[in-house]
Amino acid sequence: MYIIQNNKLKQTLIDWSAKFDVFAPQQVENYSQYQPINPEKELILSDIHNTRFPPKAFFLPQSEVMLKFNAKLNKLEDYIPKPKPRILFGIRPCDAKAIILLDTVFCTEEYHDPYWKNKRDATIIIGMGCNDPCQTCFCTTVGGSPFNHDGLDALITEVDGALFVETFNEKANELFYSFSKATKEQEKHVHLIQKSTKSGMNKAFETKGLKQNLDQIFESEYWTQISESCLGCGVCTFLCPTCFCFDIVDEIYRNQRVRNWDTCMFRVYSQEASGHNPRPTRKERTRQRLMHKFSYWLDHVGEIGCTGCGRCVRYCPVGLDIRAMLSASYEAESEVVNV
Amino acid sequence: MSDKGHNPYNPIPMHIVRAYYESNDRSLKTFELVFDDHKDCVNFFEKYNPGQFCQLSIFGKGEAPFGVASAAWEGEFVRFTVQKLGSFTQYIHTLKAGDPIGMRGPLGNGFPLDEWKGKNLVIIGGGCAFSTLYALTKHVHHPSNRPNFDQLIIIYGARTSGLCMYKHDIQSWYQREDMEIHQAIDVPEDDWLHHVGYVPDVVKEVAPSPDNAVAVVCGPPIMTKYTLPALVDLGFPPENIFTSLEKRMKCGIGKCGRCNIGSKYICKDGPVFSLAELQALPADI
Amino acid sequence: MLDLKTKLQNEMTRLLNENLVDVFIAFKKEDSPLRPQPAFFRNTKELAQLEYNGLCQNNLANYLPKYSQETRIGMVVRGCESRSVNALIIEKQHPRQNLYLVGIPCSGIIDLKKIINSVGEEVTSFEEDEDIVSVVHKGQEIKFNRRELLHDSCLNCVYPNPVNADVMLTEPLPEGDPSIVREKVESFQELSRSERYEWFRHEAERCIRCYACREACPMCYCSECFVDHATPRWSESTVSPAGKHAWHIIRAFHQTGRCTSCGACERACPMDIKMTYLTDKLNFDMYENYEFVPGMDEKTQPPFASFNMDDKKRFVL
Amino acid sequence: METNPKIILFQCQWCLYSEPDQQWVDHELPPFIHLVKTPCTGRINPLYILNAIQGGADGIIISGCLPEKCHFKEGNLSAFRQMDEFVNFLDHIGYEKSRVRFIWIDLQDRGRIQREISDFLTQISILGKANTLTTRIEVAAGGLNA
Repeated sequence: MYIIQNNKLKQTLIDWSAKFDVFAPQQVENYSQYQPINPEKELILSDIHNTRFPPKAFFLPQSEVMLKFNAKLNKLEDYIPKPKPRILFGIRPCDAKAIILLDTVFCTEEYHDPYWKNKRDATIIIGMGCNDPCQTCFCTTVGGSPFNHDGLDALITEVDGALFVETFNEKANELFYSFSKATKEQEKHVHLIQKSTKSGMNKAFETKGLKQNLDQIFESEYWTQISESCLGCGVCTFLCPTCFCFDIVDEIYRNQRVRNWDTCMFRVYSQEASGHNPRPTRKERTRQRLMHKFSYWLDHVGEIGCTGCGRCVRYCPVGLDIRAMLSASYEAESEVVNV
Repeated sequence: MSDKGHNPYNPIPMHIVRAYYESNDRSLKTFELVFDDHKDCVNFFEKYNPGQFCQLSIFGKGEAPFGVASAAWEGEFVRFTVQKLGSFTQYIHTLKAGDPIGMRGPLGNGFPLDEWKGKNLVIIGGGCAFSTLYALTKHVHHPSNRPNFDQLIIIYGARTSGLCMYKHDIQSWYQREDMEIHQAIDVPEDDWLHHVGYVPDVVKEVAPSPDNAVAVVCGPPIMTKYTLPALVDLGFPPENIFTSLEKRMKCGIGKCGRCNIGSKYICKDGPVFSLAELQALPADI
Repeated sequence: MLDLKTKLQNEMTRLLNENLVDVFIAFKKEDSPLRPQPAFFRNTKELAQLEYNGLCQNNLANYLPKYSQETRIGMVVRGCESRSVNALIIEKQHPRQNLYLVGIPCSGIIDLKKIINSVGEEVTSFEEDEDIVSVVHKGQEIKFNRRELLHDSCLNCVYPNPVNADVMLTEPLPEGDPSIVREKVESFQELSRSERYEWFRHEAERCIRCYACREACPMCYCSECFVDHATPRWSESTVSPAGKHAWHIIRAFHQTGRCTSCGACERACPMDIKMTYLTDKLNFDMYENYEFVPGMDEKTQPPFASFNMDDKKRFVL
Repeated sequence: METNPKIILFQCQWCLYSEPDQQWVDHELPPFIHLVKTPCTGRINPLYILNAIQGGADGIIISGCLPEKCHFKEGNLSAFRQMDEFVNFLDHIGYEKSRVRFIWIDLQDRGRIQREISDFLTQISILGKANTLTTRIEVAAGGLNA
């Protein structure tokens, strides 16, 4: 474990930017967002509301060029940019865990998504633990913690104005080797704080048996009830760190094939050319969103596809709360599934 | 399937060698595609299995999935039959022999032919969904594959006689002694010699025996919906009834997340499912 | 406000008991007092969850087109909502006789983001009266001047009173000053061309194309939006500048003569994009050129749905 | 301006010019002017104008029938209302209003369309290439993948 004094941090990041593209949360309008490190801007490391835009965008940009073709629309240029090595600094453990989850989607045994993989390989992720979890966060409920290591190369814990860095691999060690090491007592103290913060968080809903329950109530009236006030916008899914659905479109003005984020909450998401839509109303779409996160993810990789960052709760225009929806699912009456 | 260094979103460069209308109202057109690079061709046929589909790709227009309608032994080409429906298919209908086109595939699981060895095949198709079943039939017809299967019964329905696909070939099937073919149209026509009626009714009429048999059903959702129970009534166990599904797709390799039914992706885990598998999945189609 | 809530509850109890409405659209409490949620009451048992305060930020008229025309809907309406309802009636989205509107003169909607930005999420209680809002944050009571917390569009509000309510729960409030919004539009127009473009570009740049503005807007009820069109593709779905500009321009322009300046689009936006400066301009022009204010009654067609031979007089060339 | 500006001319199909004018518009337009015929000016959706702008047009002319002479009685009037408001709106966010011109032309206005176009070209050449409202060809600084 290394120690960095809070006032030295920014200079360290600026030093790193000689070799890396360094991104850290900085103020944009009223919120914090990952930006290339700017000596004139202040770092925002303790935004309890997290950055508004999820850091998945560093690996799966909202719009990403996949292929380029020439003006005659036939020959294609291979287009897989290799990004410069970069450091994502100050990412929250929930968002980092989301990236690990997304790895299981994009790097499967059969296919490696080269766009995701290249960016992933070029990035060092340094996390920032949450000393003061927000009321809308629920990472501990879905198996995470405010000081989770998953997906991180190093984790920083702030204690009394000093930053304690735990490194988990050689890549991260190389970055921090010049800093002084923390004493055994300090380490103990840091771990104690981590533990007490974690235990201070309440369980937002029961996850045991959640999947079985959701599978059972697939045809239930419950989905109509919870989706009645849903507007059908894409806020929850676009800001979600684990939502990965995308659309592929050709932009003929620029001769590019682009992939854009898409969301199951949109009407046209699953509409077929014949006009048939398997998910015609908000009921089916809301169901797809929740079932995907809390049932299908478990089938695919054995983990819940939600990391409890709470963005969907904070920014839902109608105040729909995924925690309340899931708690209510236990009271829903299951109906016979007919195939 | 594909090697990890390769970009799975990169279409294989192809050319159209033959393009012809399949139906009298010109809504169905068949394209035969050849590979620009022989290596791609070898790669493709190493993996290809009837029942799989490919993403056809036209730069500037997009991509759309189509079932492959040719068997590997037919030659070094890939056949697709395309119904004119949306923006992509409207454009592809304007293409002619010699035009370049991209293709990604083969994608999906295809028919589990190994499991079916030694069994009777009952192939039931409706409309333009018959294309992959045509590929299956062609595959079975090859002298080296034919001994692997016992009886072969085909039931193929279309709305009108003009919409029946692969007419020439199907006509010749009546002469073959190793198979049975039943064609049907929805409404009576003057010089139609075969069945008239909807596919589920024709299935009940033909009543194929469920003994040591598998049934493969491909067709529009409404046909599938009624044919599957009809087969169950005839005594086919759900494990021996297979169907091929479709949904809106983009990536074709289980990443873009839109073609799922429950936790299964049609593009990756399908498109061929047995009725037993489908019964375990939620009704989300 | 307790008084108002009780009155509302009584009215709703009556309507539901006498079976005058099939569904009553109002708000309900959520776990966090900051986020009351639109709710659909079908029986009096559910009324315990009823909530009404300044934090009820959605325009409930948004839900009208989602029900069949035969559904008898009861609804809480504030000034802007009632005008949206009128605009929807003009566009035949719901017949007036199947609506029962319970009017509440509105003293402005509190912008949730303003509270969160100053104190944070951990608010355990929320109280308000005419001038003061007090919240309890981590056990500590914090008081705000209510006006300071109002949403920007409510600061310009001209018509706080419902225009078509079947029953009003409180006395009407004085009308707002129409010159505030006029001055805002005019002062924007006084900026140089490049400054105006820079402003627009800066706002549109943050857009993530989640279409929350569209879905939150009562007037955006098209079953197929122009951005969803596949043939022809009218705008890019890519988050390129052209795509974002096209979305913001056309979305706003489709509101010409229909927008009631409720500000629901801005409140829904997850990226805090300002949008009402666009629709304010359109409303300003509609008033200047045609003396039309959207949604003031349920008959007058908006200017784009009608025409006048006199128009040619304005056309010089 | 170094290169010719790109002009889109929307013409209502009922808006008849005098014979030589129509001949000129149909067959002899300079290549940088693109003719788009519409069933009525009322059919012109603001999206058409925006698409023209985002497609790189420097100027847009919309030509319709005289007020009382619309084939559909009122199409040109409602078109005028919409287009007038739309360009005002674009002007509000910084686009030069004078890049869009709406004209009403009649059979009797011999030579008018040619005069209008040459006048409009002068106007556009003073304004220069359009630089507000990004076209579809441009992407954000650093590209989409930044």
